[in-house]
Amino acid sequence: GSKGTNATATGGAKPSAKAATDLSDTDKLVNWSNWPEYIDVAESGGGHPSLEEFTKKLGIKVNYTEDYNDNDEFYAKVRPLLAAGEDTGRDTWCSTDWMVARLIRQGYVQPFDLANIPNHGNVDGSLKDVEFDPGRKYSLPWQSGFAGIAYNPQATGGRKIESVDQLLTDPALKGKVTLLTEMRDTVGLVMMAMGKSIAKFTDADFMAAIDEIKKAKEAGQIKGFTGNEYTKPLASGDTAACIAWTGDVVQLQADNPKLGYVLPSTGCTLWSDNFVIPALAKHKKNAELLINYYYDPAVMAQVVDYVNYISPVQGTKEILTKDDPTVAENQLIFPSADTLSRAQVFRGLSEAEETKYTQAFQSVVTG
Amino acid sequence: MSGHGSGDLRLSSVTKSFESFTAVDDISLTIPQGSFFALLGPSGCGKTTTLRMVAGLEQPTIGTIHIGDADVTSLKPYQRNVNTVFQSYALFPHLNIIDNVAFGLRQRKDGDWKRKAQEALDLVELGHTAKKKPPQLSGGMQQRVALARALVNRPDVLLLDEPLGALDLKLRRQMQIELKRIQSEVGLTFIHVTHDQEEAMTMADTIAVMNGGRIEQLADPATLYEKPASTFVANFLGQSNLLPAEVVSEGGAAENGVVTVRTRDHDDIAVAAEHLPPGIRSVWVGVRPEKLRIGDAGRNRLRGVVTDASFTGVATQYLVRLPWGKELVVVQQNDGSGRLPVGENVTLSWDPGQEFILDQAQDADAGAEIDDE
Amino acid sequence: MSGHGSGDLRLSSVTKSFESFTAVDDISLTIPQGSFFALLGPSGCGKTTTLRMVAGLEQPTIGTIHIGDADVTSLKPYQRNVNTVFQSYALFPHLNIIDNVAFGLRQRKDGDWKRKAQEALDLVELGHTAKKKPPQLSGGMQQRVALARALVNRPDVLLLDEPLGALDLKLRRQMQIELKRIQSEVGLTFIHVTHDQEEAMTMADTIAVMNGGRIEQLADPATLYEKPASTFVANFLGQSNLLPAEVVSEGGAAENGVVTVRTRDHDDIAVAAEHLPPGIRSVWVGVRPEKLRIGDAGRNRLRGVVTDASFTGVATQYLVRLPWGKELVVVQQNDGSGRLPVGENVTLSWDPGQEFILDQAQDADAGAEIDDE
Amino acid sequence: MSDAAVAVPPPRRRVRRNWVPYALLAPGLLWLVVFFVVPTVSLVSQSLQTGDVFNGYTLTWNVQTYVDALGTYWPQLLRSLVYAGLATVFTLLLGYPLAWFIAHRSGRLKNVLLVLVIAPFFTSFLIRTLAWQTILGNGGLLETTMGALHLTWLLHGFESFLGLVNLGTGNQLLYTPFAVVAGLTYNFLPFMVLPLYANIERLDLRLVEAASDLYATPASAFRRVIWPLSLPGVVAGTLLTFIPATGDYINSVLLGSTQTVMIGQVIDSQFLRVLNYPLAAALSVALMALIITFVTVYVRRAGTEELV
Amino acid sequence: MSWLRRHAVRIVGLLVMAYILLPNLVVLAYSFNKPKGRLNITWQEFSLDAWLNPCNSPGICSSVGLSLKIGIIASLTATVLGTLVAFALGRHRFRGRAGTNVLIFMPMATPEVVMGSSLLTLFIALGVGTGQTTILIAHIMFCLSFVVVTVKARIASLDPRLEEAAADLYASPAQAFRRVTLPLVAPGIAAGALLAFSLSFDDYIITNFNASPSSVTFPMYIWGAAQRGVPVQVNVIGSVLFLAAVAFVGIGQLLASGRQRARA
Ligand SMILES: Nc1ncnc2c1ncn2[C@@H]1O[C@H](COP(=O)(O)OP(=O)(O)OP(=O)(O)O)[C@@H](O)[C@H]1O
Ligand SMILES: Nc1ncnc2c1ncn2[C@@H]1O[C@H](COP(=O)(O)OP(=O)(O)OP(=O)(O)O)[C@@H](O)[C@H]1O
Ligand SMILES: NCCCCNCCCN
Ligand SMILES: [Mg+2]
Ligand SMILES: [Mg+2]
Repeated sequence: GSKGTNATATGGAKPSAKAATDLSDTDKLVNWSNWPEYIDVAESGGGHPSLEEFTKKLGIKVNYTEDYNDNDEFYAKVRPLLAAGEDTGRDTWCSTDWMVARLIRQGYVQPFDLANIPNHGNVDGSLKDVEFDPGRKYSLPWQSGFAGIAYNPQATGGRKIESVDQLLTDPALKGKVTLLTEMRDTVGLVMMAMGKSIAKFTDADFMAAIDEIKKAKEAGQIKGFTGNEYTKPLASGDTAACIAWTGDVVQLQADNPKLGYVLPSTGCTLWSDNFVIPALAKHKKNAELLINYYYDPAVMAQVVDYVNYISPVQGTKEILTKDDPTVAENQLIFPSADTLSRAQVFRGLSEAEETKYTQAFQSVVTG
Repeated sequence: MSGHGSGDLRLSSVTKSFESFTAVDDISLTIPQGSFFALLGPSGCGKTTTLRMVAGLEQPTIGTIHIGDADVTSLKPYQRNVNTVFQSYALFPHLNIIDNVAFGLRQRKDGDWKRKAQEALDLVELGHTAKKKPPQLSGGMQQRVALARALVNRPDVLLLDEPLGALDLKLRRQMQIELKRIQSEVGLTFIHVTHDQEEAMTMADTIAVMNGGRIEQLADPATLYEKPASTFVANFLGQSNLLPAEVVSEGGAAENGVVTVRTRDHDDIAVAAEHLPPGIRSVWVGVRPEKLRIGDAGRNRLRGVVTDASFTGVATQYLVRLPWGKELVVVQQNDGSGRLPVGENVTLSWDPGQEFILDQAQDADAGAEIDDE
Repeated sequence: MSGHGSGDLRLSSVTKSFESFTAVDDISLTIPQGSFFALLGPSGCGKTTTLRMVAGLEQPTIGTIHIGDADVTSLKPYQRNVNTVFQSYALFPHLNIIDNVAFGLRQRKDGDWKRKAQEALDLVELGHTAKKKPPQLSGGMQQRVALARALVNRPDVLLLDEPLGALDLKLRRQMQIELKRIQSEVGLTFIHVTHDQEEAMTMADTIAVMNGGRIEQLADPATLYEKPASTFVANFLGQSNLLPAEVVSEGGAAENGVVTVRTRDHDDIAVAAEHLPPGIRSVWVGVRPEKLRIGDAGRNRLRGVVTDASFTGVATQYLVRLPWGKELVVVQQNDGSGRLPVGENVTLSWDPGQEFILDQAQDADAGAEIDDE
Repeated sequence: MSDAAVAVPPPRRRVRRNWVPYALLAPGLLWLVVFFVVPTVSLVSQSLQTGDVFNGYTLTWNVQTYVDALGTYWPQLLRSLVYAGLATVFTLLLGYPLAWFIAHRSGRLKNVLLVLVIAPFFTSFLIRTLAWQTILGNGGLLETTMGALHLTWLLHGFESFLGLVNLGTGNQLLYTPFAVVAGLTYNFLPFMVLPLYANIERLDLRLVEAASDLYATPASAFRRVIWPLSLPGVVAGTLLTFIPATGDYINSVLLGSTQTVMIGQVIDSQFLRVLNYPLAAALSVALMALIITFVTVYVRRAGTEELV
Repeated sequence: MSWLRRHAVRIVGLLVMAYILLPNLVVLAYSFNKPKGRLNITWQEFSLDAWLNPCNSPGICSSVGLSLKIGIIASLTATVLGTLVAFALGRHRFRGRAGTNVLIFMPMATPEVVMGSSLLTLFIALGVGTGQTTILIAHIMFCLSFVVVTVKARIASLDPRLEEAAADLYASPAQAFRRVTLPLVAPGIAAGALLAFSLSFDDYIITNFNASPSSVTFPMYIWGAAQRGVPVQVNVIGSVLFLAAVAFVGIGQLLASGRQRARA
């Protein structure tokens, strides 16, 4: 409706997010929305041990909801509430970098009270000063990861798939390739394969990559664009090769060690999903205490040991080297500097760019 | 139930129009409480519509309906103490037989509904079907259930729309006797629509013959049959031989109460003077087939040839052609006398006074031909 | 249409069982080509089931059905040149009247279907309804359409399941004449199920009376009526007065062809010797109501009191109670003679030979009571 | 007397006839008006606005959006209609015998079978559709079974056939138009079977006998009697299938490929990702208009207006 | 060959039934899987673990409870409202009838994303916070049309003469409705209610827009879980619900036919 959307017609200067009366001290609760299967789960399948411990320690109950399936979808769900100046019912959630940038720009998230997060200093050095949130006033990473290439040797005839080129043109893979609906990962990988830097590119570079993807799609090479649901067909071999996120594949490898994962030599993307606190959150302080809790390397180690993504917290590796050396040695979880050098971070986009690029990318996805 | 009257049923100038079509046309009649009234008439003449207005299922376009002193014209069906046995049965398919029969009783919170309903069902010889559902019964059985469902309420007026049409002869006769018994015992007013003329004649105190939405004649069965007021009634009720004739006696003067008329064939026929409508010279002389005797025992005689004979059990029906071509129907009871072969020359005779006489201005075939809407 | 025979219809030992229930029980009969055959019997006796087997809609459990020399027992309905007028009409509600009638013709690719269907419709006086849909017609009209739809195909065998039940008397008589005309003109074989006995008697060449899945008697109408083979037939067809009596003549010896029997009241009755089944001494003497004359014109005489009189138009029906309590039904044609009042003492008489005689071992009420499945 | 007779108006009946239907409609329609019509009106208004999600929209009666939307996305729109149409035909072909079977041949099992038709809904359709991936996929149930029966050649033959008629790639079942249409067919079968069943159960089998008595073979009895009489059920079933199937895209997402994108996916992407609300709204309005037009014409042609 | 022809309907019917049920059988089979890693994607080995601990996956059972609750309330409300509308459309001629018919079809013709998002906009404009109430409102709205179409079909086949018979037997319009009309239309209403419940219980897209983090329905739960491979418990619960529905009716049927036999 026009009413809701007109309320966003603020434009210009960065608006600031409204704060609600904080009920944290009386209402021992925090509402956290996160991506599915992005947290430790007890062996027995029961609860989330790290969360239970948090509750035990601080007496704050956590309402943990896995309803963040996709940045765009989630944004579409909360934007009308935020735009209308209403509570979203959540105290924190984990958005990917570019989405955090948008949220900050639109004034939909609140700055942290760092006094409640003494552990914030534990954030990994490389993640401390990011373009969209210098000094990490609004966001702190939950997990990081790469987007690279995964393949199922069963379906590739035993061949390794190591380059974006192969993905887009190898006739043996025809109709058995999936790319991500996450524009920055998909277009990012392609641009890098075309020799461009995703930290610094032009419209023309972007559009050239789009054309490349389109060509592949029209040739019938690409089976689909997916969110997190690429895992099942990859495991079963219906997908031969795809762009995939590290943690997922590492977890799949537990079932099927033959699955391959490659960070292409031309470059891969590095991203983080970050805690933010939305406007009008009712339990801001509790959320901050929660973030602080996870910024304890021991707690983070527990999570990373399970989800197999890259920890944004210093000191995690040390703990895992002791507890679970295979994880600590995994380049995809604790990448070396060499590995990291292959990764690039997608540059921030202006609103106009974002609109234009998304439109172009989506017209390939749904064309 | 509130506001119903009890007493004579009175229709005053009742008319019912459906858009441009008038199904019932200005009917006025009074049916005394406790009498058995029959409505006869060809298909589509307005019988069902008339009943529906009495039941309250249809509003008269014009006119009023009274039961006793109470004007029930605008009462809802459920407010009238009137029940109907529908031509289409209209049994409730979701209720078993006993619940169908008990429907009205329970609606009126009759504490004794179980016993009464079972009794009514026994009455129509279907006591053993109490727990069945309507679709499990044959057509005849369903019709009897519909009868029980209406009877059990002992209404002031019971409307019966061809209530025995689906029954075979034996069963029909037996139900007729039951109906008649109930009616005289309980003193209900019955209005009965039927196309079985024998049924109407044996059961009803009064019969109304309807045609095209109007009442053609209203009388007791014998009068209706023996003194039909129109060619329509004469032909519709039983069979009639209508002979065109001219009054020949000067000024229609009677000798010994008898007047002579002359047929096309120049046969003279004597008729009772009292039967002759005054002031008319061209007449139909009507003689019922059973009044024509074969042989010359009667005073009026006509000669003819047997062209057809058909055996119907109780009687044999002959067609006899007169010299001028007219065929007469003759019925002769099979009392043991010999049957006539086709082709035989016969004399038909009857006595003056056994005829009825109608104005020749009327159509001789009215009520005898098929009459589709 | 392929493989159908033409000729006599022959049922040989046909039995039809539904699970444990035997609806038709070992029936054998031959119906000559071109004859008009009627099936009579109480509700549920297996008439419809028999027709359905002839039509091919039901498979006999045992037995065969032939048309001419061809065994059609296992032919599908659409392969038999047999058509049915269904008891429930079964008109196609989505087709208009003319398309209903033309259904069979078009199925057989008859190029002339339009004309033929219209003709058939005109025949049943419904030519003007060609474009209407079945629900727009009254019950009687629908029945006539069903008739036209079957007739128009000129099948070898036409099965009629109460085809005139919904028509009023006038219309029914007229349709009967039409049916008979078509049958004799075209030479079709008709099998007619009806509960109108008069209809069966006037129309059929041969009548089979069924009871409980079996044929009780098969004969021409007059024989059936005048010489019923069982009390069931005697009671089911028309009315019968059955008097229990004992043969008194020594050894049943006849004098002048006449044997004397004695009733319970010690009245002696003379009966035709040829009517007496051999070797039986306890008998029912049956006399039809129309054979009983009021007065002493006949040789056998009984005295009694009139207890009821009812006027049915053509005739008047009396109940006369004999001294020992038995009530006799007497029918007297209204030929103009005076009517008897209730309470009058009368003499009833008839001549020897007008009776029929049955074994007293049979139930006198068979076929007269209600007979629910 | 006749004076009195004329004065018999049946006024109360008239009045009742007028307000009763409105009273019956009121709660349901009110619900629809508030929670469907109002949002729909704002949707239409949205489709005529210009602007963007960050800077707001103004109503400019910009019809160009419609031109752009249809100009760009007509292939997806057309594809949706074709897939939904195919699925509707298949649900009908499969649903009719099933409905007949349940109505006339299942005896005491009738109610159990009816519930079996609807019960799959209780297991989320997402899981069931994912199960189709397991069945149709590489090394899936179908392939394994066919392999065990030494019928792999048949499967491959079928795949090649699908390739030839443009419903497949020629070498697989999953991720082809065939899989999408099969998924739609599967998901919407109950919507076809239930109304068909309701109709067929009421069908008077004596009419079938009458047809056969009038020389109609089973095939022509079906064509000339049974089918016309089942039309109301067929119409209700096809509407309940076709309409939602046109807007569906989950089947296409999960079982299809980039070659099977349906209009729902486009609307979804414009709404959720591109945030081009006017375009998404215009596409939605166009889709609704198209469907309503189609339904109106269809119901008219089928001549069952009163029945649906 | 003739056997085949005689049983053609039965054979095709059973095959189609198999088509309808096949995915449920797969779901059932995988409910006995014991995934080696964490994902229930490929068959590993048989185990009863998930059946013994169906609620073991966090949040799963509360989401089922919520879906059942919403499904029941929404289907009941939609059934009542829809039945009334169906009676109006099926039994009365009135001004605006054609328009009403179109209005009934429109929600079915609206893509779910559109319906979900525009409803959300409305709720925000009205200042209604999302949650169970908004989910309910949405469900009732989209179930309504399906109920109307189903019930109307049944009403169309009803013989109006039966209501007249009831009136003739002293039943006021209300009583006639309760004792005659309603029981006769009941199968249609039941079918509509069942359809509505299924639709509500199974809806994801519209629900997702109008839910809050404290109102996660079963489909929302599954959708999240499915992104990564569905936990075995989902198969268990899906199968339990499926089997329960079948058993419920199957047992009812057995009881009914037992009663019938006892009577006969
Ligand atoms: N609701 C109606 N709308 C229009 N015409 C009607 C309606 N009801 C009855 N009619 C017409 O009124 C006339 C009388 O119908 P009615 O049912 O009273 O006939 P009937 O005498 O009962 O005939 P039958 O012996 O065939 O039952 C018929 O011509 C019929 O077509
Ligand atoms: N399909 C069936 N299953 C079980 N019993 C049946 C079936 N069809 C007929 N019957 C039984 O067979 C018997 C004969 O039925 P049929 O219809 O032949 O009777 P009918 O003589 O035509 O009776 P009516 O005069 O009432 O039409 C009845 O008792 C009936 O209940
Ligand atoms: N299972 C959790 C996956 C989280 C993926 N985050 C997406 C970031 C995309 N750049
Ligand atoms: Mg009538
Ligand atoms: Mg019969």
